Amino acid sequence: MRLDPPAALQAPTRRPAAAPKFSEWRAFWPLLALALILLVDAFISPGFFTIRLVEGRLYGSLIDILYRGAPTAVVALGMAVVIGARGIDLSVGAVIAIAGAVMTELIHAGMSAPAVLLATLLVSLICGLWNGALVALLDIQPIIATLILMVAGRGVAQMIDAGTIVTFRSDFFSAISTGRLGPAPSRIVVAAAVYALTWAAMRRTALGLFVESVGANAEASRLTGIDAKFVTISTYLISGVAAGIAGVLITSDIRGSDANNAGLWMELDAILAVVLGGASLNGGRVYIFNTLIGVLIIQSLTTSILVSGLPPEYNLIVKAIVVFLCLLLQARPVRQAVSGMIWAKRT
Amino acid sequence: MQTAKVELIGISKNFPGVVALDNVDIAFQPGEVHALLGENGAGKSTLIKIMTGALSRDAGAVLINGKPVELDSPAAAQAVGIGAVYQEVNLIPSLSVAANLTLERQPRRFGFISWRKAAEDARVALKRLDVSIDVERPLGSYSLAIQHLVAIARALREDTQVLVLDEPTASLDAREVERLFAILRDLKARGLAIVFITHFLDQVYQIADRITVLRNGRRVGAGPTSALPQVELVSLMLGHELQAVEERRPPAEAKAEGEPVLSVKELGAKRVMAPFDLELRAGDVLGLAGLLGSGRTETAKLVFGASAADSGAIRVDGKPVSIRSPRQAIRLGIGFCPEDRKREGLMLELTVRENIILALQTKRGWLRLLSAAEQEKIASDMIRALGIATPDADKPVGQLSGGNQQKVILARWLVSNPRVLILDEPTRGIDVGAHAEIVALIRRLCAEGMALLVASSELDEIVAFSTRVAVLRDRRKVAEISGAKIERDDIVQAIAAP
Amino acid sequence: MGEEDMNERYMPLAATIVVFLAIYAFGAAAYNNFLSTLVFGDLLTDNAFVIIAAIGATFVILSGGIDLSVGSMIGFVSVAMAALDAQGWHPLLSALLLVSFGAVFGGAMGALIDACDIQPFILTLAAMFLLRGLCFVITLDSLPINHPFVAAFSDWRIPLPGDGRLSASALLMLAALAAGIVLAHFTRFGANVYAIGGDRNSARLMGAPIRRTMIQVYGLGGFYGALAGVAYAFYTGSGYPLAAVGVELDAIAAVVLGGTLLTGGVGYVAGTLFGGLIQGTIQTLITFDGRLTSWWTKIVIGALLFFFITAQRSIMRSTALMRHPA
Amino acid sequence: AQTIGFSQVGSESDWRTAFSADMKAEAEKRGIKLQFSDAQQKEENQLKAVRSFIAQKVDAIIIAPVVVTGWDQVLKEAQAAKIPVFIADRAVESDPSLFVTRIAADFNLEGRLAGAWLAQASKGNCNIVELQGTVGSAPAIERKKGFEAVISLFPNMKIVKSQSGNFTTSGGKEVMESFIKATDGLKDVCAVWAHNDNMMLGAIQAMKEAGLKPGKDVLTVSVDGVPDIFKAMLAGESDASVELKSDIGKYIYDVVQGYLKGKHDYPKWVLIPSDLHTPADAAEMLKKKGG
Ligand SMILES: Nc1ncnc2c1ncn2[C@@H]1O[C@H](COP(=O)(O)OP(=O)(O)OP(=O)(O)O)[C@@H](O)[C@H]1O
Ligand SMILES: Nc1ncnc2c1ncn2[C@@H]1O[C@H](COP(=O)(O)OP(=O)(O)OP(=O)(O)O)[C@@H](O)[C@H]1O
Ligand SMILES: [Mg+2]
Ligand SMILES: [Mg+2]
Repeated sequence: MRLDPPAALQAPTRRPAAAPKFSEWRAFWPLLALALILLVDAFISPGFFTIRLVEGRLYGSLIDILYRGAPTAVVALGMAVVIGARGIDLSVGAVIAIAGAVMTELIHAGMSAPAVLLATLLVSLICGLWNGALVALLDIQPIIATLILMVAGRGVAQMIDAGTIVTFRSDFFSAISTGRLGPAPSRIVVAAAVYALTWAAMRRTALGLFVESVGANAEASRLTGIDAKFVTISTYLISGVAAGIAGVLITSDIRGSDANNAGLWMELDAILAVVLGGASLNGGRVYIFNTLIGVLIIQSLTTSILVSGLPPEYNLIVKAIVVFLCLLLQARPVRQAVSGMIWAKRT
Repeated sequence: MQTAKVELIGISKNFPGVVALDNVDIAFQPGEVHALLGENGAGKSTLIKIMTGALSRDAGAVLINGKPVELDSPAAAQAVGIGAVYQEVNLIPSLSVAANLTLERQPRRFGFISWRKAAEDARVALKRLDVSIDVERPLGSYSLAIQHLVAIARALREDTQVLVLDEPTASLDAREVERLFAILRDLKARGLAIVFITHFLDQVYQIADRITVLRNGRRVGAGPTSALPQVELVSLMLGHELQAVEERRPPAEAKAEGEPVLSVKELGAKRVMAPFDLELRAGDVLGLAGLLGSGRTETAKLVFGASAADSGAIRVDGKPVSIRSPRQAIRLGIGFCPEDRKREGLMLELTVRENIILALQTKRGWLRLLSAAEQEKIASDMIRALGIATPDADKPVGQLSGGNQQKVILARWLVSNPRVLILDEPTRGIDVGAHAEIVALIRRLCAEGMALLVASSELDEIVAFSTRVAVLRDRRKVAEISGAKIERDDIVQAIAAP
Repeated sequence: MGEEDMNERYMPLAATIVVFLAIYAFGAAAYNNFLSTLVFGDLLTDNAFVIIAAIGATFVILSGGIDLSVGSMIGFVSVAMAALDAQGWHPLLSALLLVSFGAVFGGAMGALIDACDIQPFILTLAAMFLLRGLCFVITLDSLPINHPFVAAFSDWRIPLPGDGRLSASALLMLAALAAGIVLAHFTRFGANVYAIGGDRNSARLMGAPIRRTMIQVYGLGGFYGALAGVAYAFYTGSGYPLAAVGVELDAIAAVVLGGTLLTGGVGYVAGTLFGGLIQGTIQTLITFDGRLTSWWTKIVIGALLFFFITAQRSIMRSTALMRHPA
Repeated sequence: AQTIGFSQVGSESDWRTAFSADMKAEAEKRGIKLQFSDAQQKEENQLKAVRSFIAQKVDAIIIAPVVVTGWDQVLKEAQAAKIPVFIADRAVESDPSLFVTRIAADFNLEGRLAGAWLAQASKGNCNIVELQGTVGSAPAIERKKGFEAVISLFPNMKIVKSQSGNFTTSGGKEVMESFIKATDGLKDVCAVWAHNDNMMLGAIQAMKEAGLKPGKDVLTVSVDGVPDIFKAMLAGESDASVELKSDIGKYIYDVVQGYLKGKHDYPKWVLIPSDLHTPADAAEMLKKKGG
């Protein structure tokens, strides 16, 4: 079908308003927050930015941030997708514990490492399916639907481990987590691969568009022919598998499954990262790169606190204040004031 | 009654990338209906949002009775007697009708709300508009038109001195419009200043005393209605003369022939729609006419599978099919452009481009994403073809003006190129220029072999493009008029017949 | 027809009550001594502080927001009560101070949420960290509250037939509930909360005072949170920096089990009482059973939560079907 | 048969789980009907559990409290219902007449033992990094106090870095990694002191990954005596751990059953001994723990 633009319908021309400024670039404000935190580090800990090669491996606090942030980054990415479709997944911490327990038990059962990995991811996929089914098929509100697995899942993990920390030896899993690929810690490589894959799924297929569409307006999406249930379930599947991968990383890291503590309260950090990256919990947008920035903000904060020598009873207060400042920095009135100042200086 | 005169002086408003208003002066006198006209995106809604405290302005002043006032919230505007009905229904669907009507002015006893009295007040307020509905049901359970009437009833509170109505008649049919106008005349006589935005020029001449025309955010003309003949008005709005509107007859309706693309037998749902039959051939435009609540929207939704039918059979190309969800309908080549764009049509956070390609993309499935270049092209083609006023295709659609949003939904379904297209109130809120073009478009689509089912409250429009008209009354199809016989009066008669 | 629709609006509430009665009946049938005023009185007493917090959370959720700081607020208030007690303050005086603090703190959160357009989930998460952090700054140990008034408060009770009793905590909770019901359903503030939760932008355009209501809602949430903290401090006679970790989730679950929609605008304050009692009854049942290991306890809690939510939904669905056969 | 209600803290650590399992096994052995309740680390759940026990009219109640405070009211209710209450593990701060006795080890003593061992091993010259338990938890507070009480006697011993590893292996590992960076590879650090073995196991991994030799370059001392720490000792990576016995069911039931039989003269604290283990007896301990 061709539509010739009739003269009467030419888009009206207007005097263009001021060109958009750099500060409207979405990643600007989260990046600014990250930069500020790192700047403070430069003062409190002089060696913070040194990166050396130790035994062929990159070594330094900055690498630690990436390295320690990897599991959270993976979980937060899955969370970003769920939130994009206007959901939320509180169960990721429990799924991490389940993945760790399953993995450990299977290693002890003598299964080959790649098979263990596959089976573990399959179990976390099933966890995601459970969440997705509750939300999409039974129509239970996401917070509550995933709260069920949050509570029960950790119990399941403990049951699998019989309540103890089960340790194991596995070169394969050590390589995945604490090993290195070239000079880069393999965890960072794993996280990067997960990001690349998710980016491809979200931006190189229409899934991302459908997720955002369902998040923005589920009823309109249904009327546009989107299978909203399928889309919703697939977001929880992605989040489940992401948590499973994080579970593998965390469990491999300590070479043991700690069902009580693995991934405890990780869901809050993940949600925090997504929001610090600028996304709205009301859905409609999945920001992949920005989520990573959010994770780096949180992790560099944690690492800075550890490096700074602050007594631990102040950890939470510092975290609260920094999060709060990041939020303020991203709040519209403050943004306008700040960019107004920058603008005024430049003109 | 104390009456107020509202003056807006030098109002400017910028949005990122758009100058919505540029130094606009306007004054609203008591005892006058003042029509605010202009193309889609001209800045009408923005102007009244500034005047009612819903938006902040970048420059200019608002004066009431000569005194500057700072209206920083709608509550502040209401406090000085400005009542408004905005373009989109801005009420709360989850609350009861009574709660909506009485919000912030609930009758209280000893400081506590008396809900019984509130319901009573609500019934009285609705009675003025001739609406009698159960005021304790949630507002969202009523049709868009009823919701609009409730919004109007809400704005008509006793202490209102300035009444602002942004396209109040867009979803009303002739009977309701008459009723509303009678009330407006009464209010005018009592000295209210009334601001009235519409795209129906005949309504302007029926009711307005004075006209102001906006174009591209500037005031381009103003004066008493009597001094502005329609042709002049239109060219003021558009910036040039409207091309001669084509003859108001569908092209040789003989085109519609062959096997029906879509045929519906005894389709119905209890309490919603009595079973009905429909047939659509390639080249057909079947108009759905009826009064408010007669079941036009429900008919459309049943055919599209958006509401569940409990009886009946549908055939596509003669083959029996089952349509139980919009997805299935779309797979069979049916498209549906809903009436309530805010709730059922748009993804407000998504960009214009994404909103436009969405239906086409769902048709292709999630694996075969349209490339960025294809998306760009489709979107910019449609933006040009329908004259969607937006600085670029990557603007969130929520930032477009109402009429332009409507065009985006139309564009979405046009690019998906269905064989059967169902349009529910397709021209709601669309300006004169675009209106003529959309009517022409419907006729062209039908000439190209698409089958259309169009529900509309505008009889003239239905007459202009339909090859056949189905008339509905009380959730039942009561007549079908076809061929050269389609005349406005026939339809009116069929609607009115007992 | 009007009456029928009225009933329909109360359906979620009715379903919650039915589910609660069912589980209670199950407990009575399965365990000795379960059906006694003692157990029922304890149920009210032991869950009083969670339910008080949940009433505040109901308002916040009805307004379309969420408050994750209540657990920390309870912890903070209990610790501050204990610290002030050590300074020789009368518990009622410190309670008054802290409840006002809660209201002001909540109000400030509401103001920020509205003025800076920060998402409530995240702002209250930061507040949760902050309040918990403040607990640690005050003390790392758990501190007793030695003032005799606290002991007298816990000892005071209305005896019920049987060996049960209605404690002062339970009465405080019931009073807080009654106040909540009146506020929600019979004041303009309450109506505005529902309106904002239904559609904030529309509510603004309808002239509802958004800023003020947001401040009031979160202020009320903070007030109830702090009141829950006072109840907790009286209940345990002490302050403990790790007290009530995760209670925000219990409170939210109570609200949702009570039939309130997390998306805002729909629900009843009274439902929250039953939501809270359902959670409490689950706990009691598990203790009465006494055979579950730690992990089975978690699994069973999750399973029962699932069971309740689906039971509540199917009750609602089937009655809706009976009314409007498809 | 006797019915005994037992309110357990939760299942937050290996040690706790082993304790719960031992209580159940021992009860079965003795023909006791144990009503077990897991409080998920929440005091309010424990209060609910105790009230349920009272309503169920059990013969005795054992509480392993989450916190020391807040018990007066329920203890009074139990007393009114004539049910004797025994406290296990952590202490309670309340009127001693409200419970029969406490059967427990001494966290403070554990800290002192660890400090004393370290003072001896380092000859009173040592810069220490500390991995604390969960902020605000009783063992973390008491172990820290005990440890500091000892090292304060030695002018050349001091804690140079201290952070919380939340009693978890991964927490211990992460904190240790940052300590290694902050002290430039543990330069001038002579020992790591962790409030539990799990954190120490994480710290050992971190040190190994940074190319350090735990147990040789740096001394390690921790608390709990879990099997894995003995394995680490055998591998030469750990130096000392203070055992916190988990098979304490027998101590507890002896007292409870003794009391129910009429022996009422128990002291208010029946101490369960703690002792320190080193690589010297690691193999033996490992065998005993069945690891
Ligand atoms: N919130 C917003 N953000 C950005 N741009 C906006 C916003 N609201 C309106 N605009 C822009 O301002 C211009 C004027 O819009 P307005 O809604 O006032 O038009 P209108 O005259 O009411 O049109 P219509 O007849 O279609 O309702 C449009 O170009 C629109 O895209
Ligand atoms: N005058 C009225 N009185 C009571 N209810 C009405 C009235 N008008 C419409 N309704 C309600 O509107 C609902 C929708 O009807 P429907 O949308 O199918 O009709 P329609 O012909 O498309 O009308 P509309 O012009 O509102 O789109 C019905 O459920 C009915 O309850
Ligand atoms: Mg408009
Ligand atoms: Mg309609």
